[in-house]
Amino acid sequence: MIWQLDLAILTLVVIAGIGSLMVKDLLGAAILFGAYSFMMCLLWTIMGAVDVAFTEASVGAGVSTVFFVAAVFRTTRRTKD
Amino acid sequence: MKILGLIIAILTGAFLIYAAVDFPDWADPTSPASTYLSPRFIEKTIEETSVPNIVTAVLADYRGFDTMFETAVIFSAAVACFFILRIFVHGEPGERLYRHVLTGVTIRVKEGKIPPSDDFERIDASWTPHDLIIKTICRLLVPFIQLFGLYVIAHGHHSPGGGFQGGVILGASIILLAISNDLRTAVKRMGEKLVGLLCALGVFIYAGTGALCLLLGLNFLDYAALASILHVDPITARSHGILIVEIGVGLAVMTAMIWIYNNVSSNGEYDEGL
Amino acid sequence: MDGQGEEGLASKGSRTGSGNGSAGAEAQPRRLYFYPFFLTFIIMFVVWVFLSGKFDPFHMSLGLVSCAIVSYLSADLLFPSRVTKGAFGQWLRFVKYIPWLLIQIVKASLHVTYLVFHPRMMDLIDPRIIKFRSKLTSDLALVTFANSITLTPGTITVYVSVDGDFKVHAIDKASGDPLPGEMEAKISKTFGEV
Amino acid sequence: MDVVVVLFLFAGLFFFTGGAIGILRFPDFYSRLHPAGKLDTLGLLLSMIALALFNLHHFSLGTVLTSAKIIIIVVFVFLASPTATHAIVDAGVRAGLGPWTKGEQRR
Amino acid sequence: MDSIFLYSSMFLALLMVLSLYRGVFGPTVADRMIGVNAIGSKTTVLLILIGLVYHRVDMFVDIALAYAMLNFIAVLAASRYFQKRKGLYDEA
Repeated sequence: MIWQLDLAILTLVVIAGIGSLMVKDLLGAAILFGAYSFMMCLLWTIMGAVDVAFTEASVGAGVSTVFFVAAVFRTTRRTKD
Repeated sequence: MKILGLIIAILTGAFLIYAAVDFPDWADPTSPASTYLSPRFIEKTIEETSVPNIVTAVLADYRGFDTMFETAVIFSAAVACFFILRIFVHGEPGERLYRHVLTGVTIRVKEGKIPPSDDFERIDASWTPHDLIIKTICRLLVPFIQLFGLYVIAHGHHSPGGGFQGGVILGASIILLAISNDLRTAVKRMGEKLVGLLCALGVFIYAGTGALCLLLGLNFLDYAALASILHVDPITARSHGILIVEIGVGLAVMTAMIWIYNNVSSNGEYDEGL
Repeated sequence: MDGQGEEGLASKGSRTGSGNGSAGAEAQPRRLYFYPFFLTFIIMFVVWVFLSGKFDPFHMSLGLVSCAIVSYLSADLLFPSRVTKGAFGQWLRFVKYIPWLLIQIVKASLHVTYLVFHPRMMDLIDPRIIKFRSKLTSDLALVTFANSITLTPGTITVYVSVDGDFKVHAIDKASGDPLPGEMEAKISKTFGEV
Repeated sequence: MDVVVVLFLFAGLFFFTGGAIGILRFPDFYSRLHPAGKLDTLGLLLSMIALALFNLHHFSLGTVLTSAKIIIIVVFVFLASPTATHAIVDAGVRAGLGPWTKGEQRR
Repeated sequence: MDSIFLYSSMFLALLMVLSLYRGVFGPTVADRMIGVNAIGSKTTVLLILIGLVYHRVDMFVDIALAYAMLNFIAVLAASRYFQKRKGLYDEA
């Protein structure tokens, strides 16, 4: 494990996570959540968990964003809070 | 109320961080997991299953039950999506829009009737002209993505990957087709019934392999029993058994992804999608 | 940037019927032709060899099965028309086209990088929309042209119609001016269009 | 050999930097896409070439194939990245975002 | 050589912070898409860099390839939204 890189990516994870929570627009939140899962994938990679990173890359980056966008497409873009 | 939630979240987070201090360090050789469990797998996996990637062996062989029920969970998620969202309404027929390909004239046709000539193509209500670049590039890329997905499934023994990842990539290729053209194109290629059957078949392959082992006289999911069918020694049989199981997982995950996407994006009507 | 033609006609129509689930009712069965299947199989197998890197019979047979599955599923995506003649020469000429494109990309990238780091960047850039009509006819040539424009920094293809109407967003006068020009000539030579 | 690798890698990083700074500095959506979509692609090409070259140090069939895979990634990105850029522009146009012209406020 | 790779990857991570600024604070959704797309292409390089630092590139190449493919799909889906639904400023 490379602690410098680990620290940098952890910071990015936190920023992306808080950002995707704070954004009012649900489509923007879905897109930012994609960025969050990129960072998680990098984090797993740095820890050496290659299989988990692969799962995160395929599920988190690609398909889950598409599902979120499809769900936003069929419901609404506004959140209540 | 928001402030209360924030306080609770901060308290829980602080508690978790406090608890995490007691965790063993990353890759600490004296931690409980590394003292006897990991060395056992690291030393014995190759000679017991002849699979170089230990994670795959643990996932599909040593903890086969776990993975089987994970697959079942994904299957039931897709089925739940289907039961909640899918609509079969036989009310009064609605209208469908058809567009003349050459002139761009759009007409409305009652549902169940056929447009006047073959030059008409079915379009969505919120239709926009096809994007030439996206359509062409996706057409060229989809086969390569599918090949890569199959490669990931087939090489789960030697490199990272396996049924889950390969299945997701395969499903994503069909979803890409639905995004770049429209939903009906993808559904034409992979019909609804086919998707549902393949999804169930994937779980059936997994559980059926386990049951076959049981019938052949060993424990459930002990692939060494397959040696007599495949005409190989028990160690290679375990390796092949893992591959068979991975194919089942791949099928189930791929079709579950397509199924969920179709239902969510078309609101259960299988008519117009994202 | 006005709307794109006939999209107003269909925009606010009522949502078509609540569906009886017969989405694929008018679907014709897909025919599988030999030459597209065969060519796809060959291409896929070459890619598989590069991906796999294992040459024992077991993995090779897995590769054959996978390539057959992919060719069965999507041979008609890679080769939509049955005619596959002249594809090989096109590929050769396309490979010749790539180095020229790379040089253009590097040149234009340096220009954009200069713009990015320039302290008075706001005065230098002058975004504009350029419209022109291309002589190219085939879909693949149009898409190659559009993607080459997009890959060259300083210009982005905003819209391409099937007939070859281009709308290009250029970041300043210098990067927008040479269009369509030499690039179009090269591509029309590559795809054998006069 | 190492000099070439480092040279390519730094050239790639230079273009990446240009892309990242450009995204921040440019005034509107359309002009931001110019550095984002393209400088990144060029940076990816250069740094991937560097990494593929470095990977060839221990010359064997395995490393050659790995380098070939890295080149496959580059080819894929060169097909996909302009398409993604075009899709984003298309999204902006459909959403009704007007282009920035000289003399306006930056947004 | 390893230290060069390590510092390059640190530098890339720094650049990702800059792109993430556009993602989090971008005035419109389209700007967020630009930011996230830029992060995606940097991640692909970063994965291979990490692989080189760990001396196991053959493992990490597959992830990078899958990554390049799926990032593309996500961007396409998000932009496809605007072809069907108009309006950028839904964020009230």
